[in-house]
Amino acid sequence: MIALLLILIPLIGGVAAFFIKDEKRVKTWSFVVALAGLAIMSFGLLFAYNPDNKVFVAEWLPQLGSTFALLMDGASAILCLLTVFTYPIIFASTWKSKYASPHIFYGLMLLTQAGLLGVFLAADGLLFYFFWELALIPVYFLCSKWGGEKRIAVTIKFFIYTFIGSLLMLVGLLYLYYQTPDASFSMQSLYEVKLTVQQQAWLFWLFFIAFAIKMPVFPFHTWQPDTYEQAPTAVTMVLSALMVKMGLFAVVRWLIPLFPAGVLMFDNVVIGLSVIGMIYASILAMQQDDIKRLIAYSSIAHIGLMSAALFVNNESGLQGAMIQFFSHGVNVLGMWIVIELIERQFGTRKMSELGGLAQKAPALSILLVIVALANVALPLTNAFIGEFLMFNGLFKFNIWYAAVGGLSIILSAIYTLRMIQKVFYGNTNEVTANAVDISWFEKTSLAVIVVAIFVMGVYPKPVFGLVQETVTMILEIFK
Amino acid sequence: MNLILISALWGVVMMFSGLFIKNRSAAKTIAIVGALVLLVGNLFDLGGKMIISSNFNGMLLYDRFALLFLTVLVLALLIYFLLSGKDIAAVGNHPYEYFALIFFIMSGVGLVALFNNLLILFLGIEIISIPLYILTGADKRNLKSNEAALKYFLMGAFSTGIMLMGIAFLYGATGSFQVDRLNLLDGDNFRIFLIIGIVMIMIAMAFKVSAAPFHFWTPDVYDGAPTVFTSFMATIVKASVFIGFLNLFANGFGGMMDTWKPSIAIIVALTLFIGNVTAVYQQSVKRMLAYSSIAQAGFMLFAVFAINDMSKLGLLLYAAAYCLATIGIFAVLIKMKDYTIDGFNGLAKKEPLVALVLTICLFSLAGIPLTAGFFAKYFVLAAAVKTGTYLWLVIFAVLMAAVSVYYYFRVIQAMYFKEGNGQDIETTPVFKGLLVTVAALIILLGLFPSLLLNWLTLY
Amino acid sequence: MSITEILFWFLSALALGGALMMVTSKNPVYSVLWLIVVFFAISGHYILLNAQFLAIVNIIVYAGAIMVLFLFVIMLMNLNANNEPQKNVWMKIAGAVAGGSLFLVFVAAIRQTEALKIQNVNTGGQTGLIHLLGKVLFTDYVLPFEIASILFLSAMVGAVVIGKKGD
Amino acid sequence: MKSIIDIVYLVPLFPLIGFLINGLGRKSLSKSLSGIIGSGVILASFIVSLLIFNETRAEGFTAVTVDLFEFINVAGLNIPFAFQVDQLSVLFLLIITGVGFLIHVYSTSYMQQEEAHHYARYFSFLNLFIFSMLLLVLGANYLIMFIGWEGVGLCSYLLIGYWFKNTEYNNAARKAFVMNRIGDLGFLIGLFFIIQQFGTLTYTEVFSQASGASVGVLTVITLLLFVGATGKSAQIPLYTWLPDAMAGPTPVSALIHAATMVTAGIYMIARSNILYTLAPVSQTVVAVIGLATAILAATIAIKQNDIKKVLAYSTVSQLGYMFLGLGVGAYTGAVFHVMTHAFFKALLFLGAGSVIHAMHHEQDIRKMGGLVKKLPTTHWTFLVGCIAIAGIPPFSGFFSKDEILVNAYAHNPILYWIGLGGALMTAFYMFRLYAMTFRGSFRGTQEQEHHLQESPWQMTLPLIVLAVLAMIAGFIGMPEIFSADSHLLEHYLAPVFAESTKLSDTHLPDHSTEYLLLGVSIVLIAGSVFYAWNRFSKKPETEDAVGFGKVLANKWYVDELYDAIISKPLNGLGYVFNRYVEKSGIDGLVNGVGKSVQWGGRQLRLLQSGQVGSYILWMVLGILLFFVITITILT
Amino acid sequence: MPINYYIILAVALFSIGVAGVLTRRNAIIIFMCIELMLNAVNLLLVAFSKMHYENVAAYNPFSPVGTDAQLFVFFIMVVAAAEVSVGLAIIVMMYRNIHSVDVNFLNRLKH
Repeated sequence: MIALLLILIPLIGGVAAFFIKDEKRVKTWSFVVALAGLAIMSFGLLFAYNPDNKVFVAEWLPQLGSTFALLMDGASAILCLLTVFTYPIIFASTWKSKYASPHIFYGLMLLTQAGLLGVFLAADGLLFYFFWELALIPVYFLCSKWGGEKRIAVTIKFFIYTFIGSLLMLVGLLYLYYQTPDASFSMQSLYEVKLTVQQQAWLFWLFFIAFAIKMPVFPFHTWQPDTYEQAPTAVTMVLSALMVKMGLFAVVRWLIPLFPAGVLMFDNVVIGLSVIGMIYASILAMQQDDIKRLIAYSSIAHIGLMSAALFVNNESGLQGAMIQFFSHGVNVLGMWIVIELIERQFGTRKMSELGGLAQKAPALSILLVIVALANVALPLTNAFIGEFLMFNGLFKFNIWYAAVGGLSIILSAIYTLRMIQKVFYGNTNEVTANAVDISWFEKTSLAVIVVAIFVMGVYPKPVFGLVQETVTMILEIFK
Repeated sequence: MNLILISALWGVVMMFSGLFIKNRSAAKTIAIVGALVLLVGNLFDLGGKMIISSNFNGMLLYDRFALLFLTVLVLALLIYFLLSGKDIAAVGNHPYEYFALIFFIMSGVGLVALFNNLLILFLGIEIISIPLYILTGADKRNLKSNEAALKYFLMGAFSTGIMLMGIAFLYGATGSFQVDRLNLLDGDNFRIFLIIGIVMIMIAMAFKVSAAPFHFWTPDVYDGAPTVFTSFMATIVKASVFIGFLNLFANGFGGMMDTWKPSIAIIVALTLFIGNVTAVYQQSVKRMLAYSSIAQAGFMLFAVFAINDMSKLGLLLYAAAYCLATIGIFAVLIKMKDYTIDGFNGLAKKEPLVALVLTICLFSLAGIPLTAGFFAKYFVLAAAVKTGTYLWLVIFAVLMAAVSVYYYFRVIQAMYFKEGNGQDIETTPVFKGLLVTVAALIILLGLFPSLLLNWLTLY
Repeated sequence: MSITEILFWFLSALALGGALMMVTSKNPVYSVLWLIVVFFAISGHYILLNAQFLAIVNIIVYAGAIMVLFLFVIMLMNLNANNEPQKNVWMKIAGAVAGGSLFLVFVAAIRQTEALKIQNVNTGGQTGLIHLLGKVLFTDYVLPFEIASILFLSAMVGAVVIGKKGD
Repeated sequence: MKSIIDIVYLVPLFPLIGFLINGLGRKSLSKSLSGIIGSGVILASFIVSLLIFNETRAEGFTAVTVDLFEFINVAGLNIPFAFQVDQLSVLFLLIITGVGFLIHVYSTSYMQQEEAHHYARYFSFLNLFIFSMLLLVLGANYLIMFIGWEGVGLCSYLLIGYWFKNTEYNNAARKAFVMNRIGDLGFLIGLFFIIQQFGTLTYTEVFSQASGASVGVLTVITLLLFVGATGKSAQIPLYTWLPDAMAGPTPVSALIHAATMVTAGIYMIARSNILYTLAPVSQTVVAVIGLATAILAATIAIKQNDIKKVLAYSTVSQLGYMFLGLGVGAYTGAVFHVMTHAFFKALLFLGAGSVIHAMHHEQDIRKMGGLVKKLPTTHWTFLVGCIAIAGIPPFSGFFSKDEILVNAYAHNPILYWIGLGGALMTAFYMFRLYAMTFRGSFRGTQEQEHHLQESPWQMTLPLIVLAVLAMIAGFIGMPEIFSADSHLLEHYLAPVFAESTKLSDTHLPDHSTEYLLLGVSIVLIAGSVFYAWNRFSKKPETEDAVGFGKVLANKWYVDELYDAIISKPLNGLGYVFNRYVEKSGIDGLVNGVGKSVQWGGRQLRLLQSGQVGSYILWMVLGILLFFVITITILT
Repeated sequence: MPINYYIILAVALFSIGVAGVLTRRNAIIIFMCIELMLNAVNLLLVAFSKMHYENVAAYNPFSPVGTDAQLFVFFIMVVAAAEVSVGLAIIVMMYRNIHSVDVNFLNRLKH
């Protein structure tokens, strides 16, 4: 029931938002809706985390053997939590941002949330595909309408790129469907399909390419920096904090359980690509002048680590990856908020044009420094736990992957500190001369993130407990 | 049978009312009434209550699928009349005749859907084609319209020749024109006749559904013909030919798929490729839609390619989705002066509702989930996948679908994201209401295709 | 060589020759006349295959009605002179080659099966006689017959819509 | 058992609280208040540490582990958040909190001219550093140590870049952090090896299983850990950040870059002594690297003219000695030297700070001189420091350094002689520094001269305390030769190094040799001190160095080398990636697909020539094609 | 008379028709060529009807086998007539507008 509510609230709220023309009111409304989602989720986790709340099934397309089935297991729970946690913060931190025809904007944002939650919860192949696309379409409009000057071309590229991927996945899904004994799309019967190794080999790629584009894994990543750069920052937050998790999550819930043999066959390829991606993206991040692009590349690097860890097929790596789902979401969200604040105030994201903010906006700088340090996975921040476990898992898989991938730790320090220095340290210039510090509203939203960062960094136990079931499920498969 | 009779009769009615009623606008009303009557009659068909229930010793075959398909087409016709009836009357000096011709075509559609004898198929197709030549040329002063008509006529006649040659060879092989008897050969030594026959008929049908490499007439004719009639041709007529195609190959040649499956596969691939890739560069929306209709034909051909239970569902759903979306888009397009894509710039600001409906229609054509188009594509692809072979074709098809997104979205981009103040479209509330209904139907089918499909299994 | 065989060869030669002349002759009027010759030859074949009724109909409808209509139109546009500018030669060659190769493909396909050679069509038999055809036409084929009427109706309407002057 | 040790968590907790108060209350707190809070919390934890130390002095006291809460417990790997209290950690507690407290007090006046909220920021950072350092030494497993390890790195980054307006300083800070990160990576991978080998990170469990592990693995582990140590403790090849780190405020240099943080590496190796004892190869590596660093840094120090730079290099070289000690198995000696070094080097830095303070942030010793009269307290405390570091008995430096050298001799005489050479250089450059600063005549500007005055008590008091310590601290580690078990420290630390001492077969040279060595070293050192004192108080070298001296003055051009072989290539690579691989390569491919489709569209539409003839021709060709296909398929 | 001869004759006529369609530019001639193709089909159908009749005539000389083909021919003629009426009407309309029946002038619609 909780699962259903999670999807319904933003869905209805989003549709309703279309009819609230007044800016203030629609902002409040969507903020309230987001909070409602958060409330439901936290209630579910704290008091009602039991099977009949985690599962929901309803009739949908009997002819196709597809039902409206939702399942909230460890991995999806953590991501649902992330989603509902992120949205209020996004709305709060972009409270001051102005958007033309806000009711559409916020409506679409909420619809995106519905789509995302659907993806994280769907326990039926076709339903999953449905939400997979539905999450994309509002984003398409958000980016193309409210984005930067190159938005249209960039967005259509992003859309078609991901669309190709998902269509390939659809073909694979269809093929699987016809292999099921009871001609059903339900997760269980798909899991039970017996496939030969050859079948798994090519089906694996049909699915993986879709997910790899979404994550994105090197070399399918080129849409991502442009899109992040062009999209309005509020949307970029959704994209990089939540949407990339779709791909990772899909790997956990669909790819690995469906094609264990395929995974074992290609784990080296995937991990190899991911590790290359980590280094490659980190080196590129060092070259960027636009903060958004920098974060985009750094996020590619982090995603690379996660995708690698998902394929190492040992508990440490999986646990790390899953806790990192949450941590990365929170941290990168914090980054985007800071960027949003900077861009809104100075109208530029070029590091070369900024500088000396630390004198003018100490609060902002302190919060950024903390978030940035979480981004470089400093101990006692949330990211450290995840990265430690992931690297450990990677190490268990193959020492050299860990060694090479480890270089990204150093590189991340280099580019992150470079960013901090160029933006916040040094002397002010004409752009930043009369900068003002951030309002309490933004301060609180950042503070929430900082708190989350430390709480998870110091006491990650609950999260481990949450994702454990998924991890064991996956390890069972490989037994 | 009701449908064939009524439409023929109503055609006559229209003719004569044209003699007696001078008021042009009445034509639309009469036609709409006719469409309604047609619908009722067809529903009686579905219920098995016919004026003449004989199948003329096996010349017709009333199977539920075909009848339901006809229902969809008649509904499409009704919507078409409602949305564009005024524009039909406005094409030239003979409003009543145009409607009459359309009704005659509907009787041909009925024949093509229900035939069980090659003669009926032949006659049906001719009844569809000959009035279409006229309608194409209906805008007599317009050279483009003339040209389109002549091209269409010449090539159509040529394809008729091909088809007849095919039928002749089939007869030579089997000594019968009955579709269900085409499988039993009169001695195996005639096998070669059968093959020649199949190939030639396949080509003739491919021509009619504008599949590559026999599609060349389509862009020119669709572009040249008066836009209202383009809409009609591209939707109802094309769909009807498809069901003829499907029935013929399912009932007639189902037994010897291996002889024609490769060829159809190639046709599908070519059609998808040429249709989609050529559409990418078009500047005129009308012509782009012509190419897109080729591309869509490529998808519908999957139903013929993979003959199984799924393909019938698929074709049915596809026809519905495709007709709805295309009619909707054309209905708006007709009302515009400037057909170029730039002509759509900023339409969303001027006519938000119309823009929204157009977007939904385009989504449906592109096969985005939540619209009927998705399930349409889903079913036909599923049918192909179910055969277990030719998976490369399916993958190629989805890649092409991705290409199609590009050119469909160009219109959306123009409407929503490009600068410009959209050209003015004279729209009535009724018109808008109808558009919304179309959009609603598309979404509804996109959520619950069973609403339509259940009818196949119902009583 | 029986009389029928001689007739067959003669008619076939006539038909083919006529067809070729029809295609090649510059002047449209000649083409029409050659086409009529072809029709006559084909009617002859019909008689050989004792489809007497069709033979007559062929003469009346085609040679009689249709071709005359053609002639009218041509006269009306006075295209009598060979004023048709030549298509570029490559197009011509391509067309000829395409037609020829089509023929070859057919022949090749048919020649494969030896069995066909022994399928004879001799003279004699009742099939083509009018009473038989009539009976079948108005019983089994009544539906097509009626449909044909609709076809004509629509053709008529169409001709009016297109041909009517003054708009 | 209920004991004071159970509240050990208070030790790091106080500084954390101090950090939070000062950090959050930056705006509101007054300078004096934040100063008091900042130093108060450290004092508090110092007192607690003393109490704990009292417990641990009991004979037969064994290490106690205090579990706080479950930190990471997945994949069969259980890492509790626990503290381990034993002699080693407690000793470091005392050093850190004690010296830390003095330096805090010193800072209260040194940083006076800062604005209030920056002042508070300074103290919060300082507290945070103490907190991390305490975590580092208190942790009961390598992960907690790693947390502190990176934490101190962060604090040093923050404090070096404390004056963030100055780009130079920021670069120095970044350099420090990145270089530490390089080391940390090695450390981390070392941890993974340990996990793989022992399935745990808890010291007690690891060490108990250590003897079971193969030497190869242990060597790899210890070497990787040592990589971490080179980063943190500024050894070759990762030492270059430390001299730059002098950009930070002088008390910071005293606390972090002399007394505490840089000794983390020594602590780590002393902590895992058993592993190193079992891996002789790594021990040798440690010793060699340490000695090399000691010499290299000493040579550079000879030609430096920035007062803090000289001290920085001397720190590097002293750290080198400590590693030499560790390498030759003289763990006690190394720790002993850590302690004494903490005293006198902190003293020297604070003294230098006092000088700089007096000279209005003039750091170049060529512009100083003759400060004896003006800054008496500073002067004699500084002198004590110099004597101590130079290793003249009975000051502390002598004992600790001597212990290391003697053990080195026992291990291999060559090490000893080289080490002695280093010691001579130390004495030389320290007194060069001393002489040029305090002796001779004042070489600064006029107004500098008549602003000169002794610093306030907050600054001089710590100097005096440290000076006393630097003088007497040596006596807790007197060599056995003077009187039996006079080496209190050794007894105190014995339980920690018990295992290693059992294994190691190093027998010290007999007393006669040792006396001889002592004598030699004392004479030589005295000589070099005397020489340096005379020479530089008579004619201080004010002109720039030339010839070989220039090379030394430019630190052997190591920075330039690193820049050439690491930074530049990396940036070049990045440029290539960004410019070509990404844009033209991968993205070019992606866009290329789209472009080719458009191009295809443009070409294909030309088929649509508009000519009926060609259309029909295509149809006929199609017919032929399909005939051929079908018939070929069927035959 | 072997059926092959008839088939080949018919096919030959058909191909000539096709070639004519391809080679000529005059719309009317093209149309006539199409008529020729139809006639070829008619001939073929009649021949086939005869053939099938022969196969059964041996034991049933009065069987109606083959009638359907001849009726089909009849219908083809009907349709052809209809087509001609419409087709010529279109050609005439064309001629009225551009005073030519040359199909090469039909090139306003392309690409």
